[in-house]
Amino acid sequence: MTTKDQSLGPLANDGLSPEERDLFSDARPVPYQPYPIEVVEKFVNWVRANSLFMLAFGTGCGAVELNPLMTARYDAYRFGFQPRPTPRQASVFMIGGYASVKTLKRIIRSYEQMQGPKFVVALGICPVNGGMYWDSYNTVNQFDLYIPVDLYITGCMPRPEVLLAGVLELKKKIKEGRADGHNRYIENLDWYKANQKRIIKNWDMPDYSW
Amino acid sequence: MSNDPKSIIEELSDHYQISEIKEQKADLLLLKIPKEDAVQFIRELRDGQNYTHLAFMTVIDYIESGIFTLTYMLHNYAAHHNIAVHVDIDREQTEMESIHELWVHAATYQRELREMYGIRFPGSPRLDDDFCLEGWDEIPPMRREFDTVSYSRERFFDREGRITTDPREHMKQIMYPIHTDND
Amino acid sequence: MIYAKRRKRMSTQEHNAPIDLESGKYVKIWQGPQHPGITGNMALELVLNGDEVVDCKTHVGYLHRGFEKLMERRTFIQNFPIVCRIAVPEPTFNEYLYAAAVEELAGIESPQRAQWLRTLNLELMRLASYLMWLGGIGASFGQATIYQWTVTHRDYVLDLFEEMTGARVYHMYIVPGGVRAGLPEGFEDRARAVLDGVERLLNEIEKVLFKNVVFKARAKGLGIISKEMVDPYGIVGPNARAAGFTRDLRRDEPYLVYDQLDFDVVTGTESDAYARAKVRHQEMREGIRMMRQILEQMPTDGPFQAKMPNVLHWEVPAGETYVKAECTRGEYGYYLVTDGSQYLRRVHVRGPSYTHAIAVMEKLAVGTNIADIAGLMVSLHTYPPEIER
Amino acid sequence: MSLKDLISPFYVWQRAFEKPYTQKHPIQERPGAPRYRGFHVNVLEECVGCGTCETICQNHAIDMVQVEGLEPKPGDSGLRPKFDYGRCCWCALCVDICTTRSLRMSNHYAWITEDPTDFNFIAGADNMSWNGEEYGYRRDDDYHLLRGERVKMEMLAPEEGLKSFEEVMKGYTEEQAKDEADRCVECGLCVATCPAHMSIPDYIKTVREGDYEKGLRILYETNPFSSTCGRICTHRCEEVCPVGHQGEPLAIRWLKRAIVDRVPRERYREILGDEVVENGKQVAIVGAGPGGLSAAYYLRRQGYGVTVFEAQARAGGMLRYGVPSYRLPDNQLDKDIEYIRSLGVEVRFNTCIGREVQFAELIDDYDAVFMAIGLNVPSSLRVKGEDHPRVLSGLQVLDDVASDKNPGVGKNVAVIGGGNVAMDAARVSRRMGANVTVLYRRRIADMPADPEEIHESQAEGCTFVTQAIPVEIKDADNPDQVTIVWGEAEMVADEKGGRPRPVLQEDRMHEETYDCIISAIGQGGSLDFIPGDYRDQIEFKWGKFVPGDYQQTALQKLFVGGDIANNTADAISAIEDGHHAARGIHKFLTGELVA
Repeated sequence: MTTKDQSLGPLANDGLSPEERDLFSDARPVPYQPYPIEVVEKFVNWVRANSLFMLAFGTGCGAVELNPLMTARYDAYRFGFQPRPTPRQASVFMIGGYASVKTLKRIIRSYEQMQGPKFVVALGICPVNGGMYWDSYNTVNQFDLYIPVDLYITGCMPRPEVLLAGVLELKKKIKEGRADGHNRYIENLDWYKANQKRIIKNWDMPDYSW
Repeated sequence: MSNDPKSIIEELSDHYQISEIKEQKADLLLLKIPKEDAVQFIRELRDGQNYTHLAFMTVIDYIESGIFTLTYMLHNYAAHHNIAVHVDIDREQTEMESIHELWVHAATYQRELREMYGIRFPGSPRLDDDFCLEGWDEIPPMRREFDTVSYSRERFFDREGRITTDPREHMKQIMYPIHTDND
Repeated sequence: MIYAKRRKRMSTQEHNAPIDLESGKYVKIWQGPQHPGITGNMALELVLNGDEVVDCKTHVGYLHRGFEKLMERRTFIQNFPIVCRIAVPEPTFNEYLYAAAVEELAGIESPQRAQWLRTLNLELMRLASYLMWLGGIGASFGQATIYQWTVTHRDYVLDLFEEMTGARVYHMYIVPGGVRAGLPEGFEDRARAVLDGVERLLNEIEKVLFKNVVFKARAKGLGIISKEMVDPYGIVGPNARAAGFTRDLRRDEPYLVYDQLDFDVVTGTESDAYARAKVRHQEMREGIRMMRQILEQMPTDGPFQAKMPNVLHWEVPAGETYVKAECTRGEYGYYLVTDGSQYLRRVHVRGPSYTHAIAVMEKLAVGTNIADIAGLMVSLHTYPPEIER
Repeated sequence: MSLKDLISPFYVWQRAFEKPYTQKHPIQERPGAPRYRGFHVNVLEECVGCGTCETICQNHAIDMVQVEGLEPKPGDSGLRPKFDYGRCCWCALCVDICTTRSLRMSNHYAWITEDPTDFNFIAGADNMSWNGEEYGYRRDDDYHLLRGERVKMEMLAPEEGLKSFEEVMKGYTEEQAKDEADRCVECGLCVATCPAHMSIPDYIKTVREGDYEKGLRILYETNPFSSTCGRICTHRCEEVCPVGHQGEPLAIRWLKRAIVDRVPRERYREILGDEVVENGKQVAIVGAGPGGLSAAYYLRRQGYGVTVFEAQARAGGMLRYGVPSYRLPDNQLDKDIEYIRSLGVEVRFNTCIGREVQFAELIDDYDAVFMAIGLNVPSSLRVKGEDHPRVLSGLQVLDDVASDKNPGVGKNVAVIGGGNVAMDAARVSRRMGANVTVLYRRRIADMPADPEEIHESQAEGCTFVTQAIPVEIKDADNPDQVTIVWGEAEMVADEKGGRPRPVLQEDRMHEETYDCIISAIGQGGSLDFIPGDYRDQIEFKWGKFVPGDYQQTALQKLFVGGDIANNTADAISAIEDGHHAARGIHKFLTGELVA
């Protein structure tokens, strides 16, 4: 990754036409700053960890096991984990397996619209090293080149039990203050953007979807 | 009207140049028809012979002979019989008459073939809209000359750190290194 | 009566009026791909006049992995694990069809016991898939309880799969040549218990959903498929049966052991979302009936795998075939072309969602209330991954 | 709308009083089903590292890697599969295809990590929590991706076989050969074990494809005695064939024969494309057996002038005089030899070193000498009275038969030994109409002869008496007969961990009388023709040469090989010695090899 360079100017938004450019913000996102008092930060993290809102976006086949996870038998609600329909309300993004290039574009937009600090959990094998679709012309092989991932759960499919275990693991990570994917993304925004733009040919959206 | 597929074909043979007839199994007949007559022939099957259901249409890439073979899979619900109509078209000047007026969903198939193989179907609705791909600027991916592995490796990168060893080579190097280094 | 009136009142759009987006009368909104009211990962581009949809364009391809390309460069055995990924909630049909097509071209006949096991596997899959769908239609009309129930019962069916095949979702059980294993000890009893549970659930759903005034009000008269539409749009399966066509491949062109089973082809007359739901609801009962017969009649010993060539360099003779089966959504087909090498020349997977989710959806959406789009879509029972493959 | 419709949904409340669906501790309560396809386990000791799992994996999720403490050895590449759980889809094809069934799956399924590079592990070697798990997916006993049964070869019925010296094994038909070749998994473990390191998977592939000409070219890269080896090779390759773990190994030897049988001798030159361009250097070869002629072939191909000195009247060495023609018909041996000679190899028959030609002459007159004189002195039984005139040597019997002489074995024969020569002598005697008893010190399983040989001998009616140790040979009442005293033996485990030793039980002695006793317990060599001053420069052990790299001796011009210079004493080793010496001589004469 490139060095953390915050002295860069506003975002170029050069995928947009000049008229459109006025409609979108070109401000750079700012990393999350922990509270100066450690106890407060710890408390806030504890709160965060116990109300995780997942974005309801089934990006791939992994989504099929999210249904049982959210319903009566496994009931993830009791662990403080529930789906939300819009990124504005969500803090966890479960990447459901493979991401096609077309979906990746939507993932980026959805991810950027989520409120920070936000966490990404990658399900299955495909985000790790391409999985089943390692030779496909339309799915990415290493998801963490485009979006920072906090946790990987292997399996094809990962079962609801292990998804649940993953949620608990994520909670633990958040409580310990180690879930820093959000900040990694912002601090290395240019690196991520370069990776994203290399494979998304028709980049017709702002560089950061506020 | 006879329901027997063979007599149907015999009857139609008077008007159309049907070739390469093959009965794959009791309920599937394969045949080939020249490009010019194809749509008329399919219309005849649909309207005259009760082959009212288009199961799918697709194409087979015979890169070595430079042709695309279109397949229209028609089904007769009454006779429970399928006919696969093959049509050869040129692989470079790929154009085919559209059948979206016969079946609405054919337009979707034609969109897909346009995107995946680069076959043009003039008049077909939304033909040039993106279907599955977005911003694709290579040769159409389903054509056989497109190499998906190297494309994936160049574009999406395999994760590093994997090495494999061939058992035969490995044993050779350790167990009998000097026994093969010549002629 | 009341339902029809409501629909009539709604439409203010003049027939065939040109849609001028600049006029300010219309608004264009996207439903999906990130939207709770969409089946799977696809998108609808809707143009609204008030809350009435006047134009609908579908956008697919978010799940495109290029299966047909990938399958062309894998050997015949290597394709076996990959095909089931084509339709995520209903993988088994892919496994069966691929196996059946390869067996046909290679001249292999799978043993009787394998046929029974395959039938059982397919019917269990149908049940699981319908349960998921039933939850979906409940949830999309605001009946979330149904969703909780059915997904849980589906999970019990998945438990059976786990025992039988070794996996919950991607079973990879039906392999060219036969199946991978027989039934585990005591499976029949556990299966019967699950079936009993589902049957009880279906009775409850009859009361809770199908008699529910809300569901009736919203689903009746929604998305009517006229009889004339069925063939030009290539509509198959329960969607066609709800329109009064008694078409079912299991009866019309029996495969596996369906000719030895006693079942009825369920049809409807109204051809609206309600009728489609009703048809599927009834088909689940038929499926349970079938599975009970299978568990009763199935041979319990004998080979379940045909003699196979070495799969590592398996060359299937040149040929071409189309094999189809009745999946939950209708005619599911595999079109295989081989050229005598170790690889496929071409495979085309024909999924019923291909037309249901695109051509049919685009047609039916027009004139519908925006709030009913989700319900309409679910009522057509579509799986985006099988469209894009 | 009716009132009923309004009330009906409230039926849901009925469920309020039932046991909830929710599982209290799903993570702990729900292990995978007994058949669950969870994470991989591998039994390292059973795995042979054939890499078939890697071949079948459509996701390229498996790498074969070295594992600390595991070295390649015959039948085991020493590599073990390493899994990438960023690729694996748990289809378990690797488990199904695993030749040894060492690869399995546990029913564990939970692995969560922050680092995507973590998902790589060597099943069985890395310390994973699921190692040794009892449950999980195994290949069903009735489910096979590989066929364990060999295609049966047509053979002469034993009663028919006894009537003549006609070849017993009939060879595969084209169909059968393809079917058998189809079983190969192309792992290549056999290549290391084959003394000649033949490209076995490659030529098996040509059988599958029906391209016998290509097959012949591959065979001749490493073995100019393919017709011979296709019949009588000791096929150590088959012992390590991983498919054998599922039943019978591939019939590699017979597939080799299937190729050669289908190419007429006249077309060899054209197919192999051997062109000789003389390079002016001369090499002498002593012994026209498989070793000598193999060296002659490879040297000739490189343009060397080759002169072979053979003490007998015909070429072939032990193949000619030691292997009966029902196993190796003369015309098949001739097929191989003729081709080698047709390249311009000169053979001087009835020329014995030390008699017609002196060793020193060879060393002085030629640029290099390859010596493959074989073993032709029968080993002694080391029992009292073994020089009895009715004690024949196995080699002599075979030699006589090969030269159309009557060895005069009589009607009642005892054969002592358990090797191939013993079997051959026994079967030859059967064909002479004798009743044959085979006496062997150890058990049948310990016999060094090929299992097929043993099996066929039994089928042809030879009686096997095992754990029988000869003690004394003495005159019988009839001067044309001989009496043997032998004692039963008990197998006693060896303290040093070697194979069990037979120990004579003195209280259980037997005395039997036969028309003759054929002693076939091994052979030694004779090196008397080497003059003393040369002798001092060369290393010997147990009466054999001890060659260095490339079969070279300390006497730089002298290369040695074959039975006289190795411990395996079989045709294929001799062939490789010859080939290897040819490599060495070429290197030596081009200055590449400096001893």
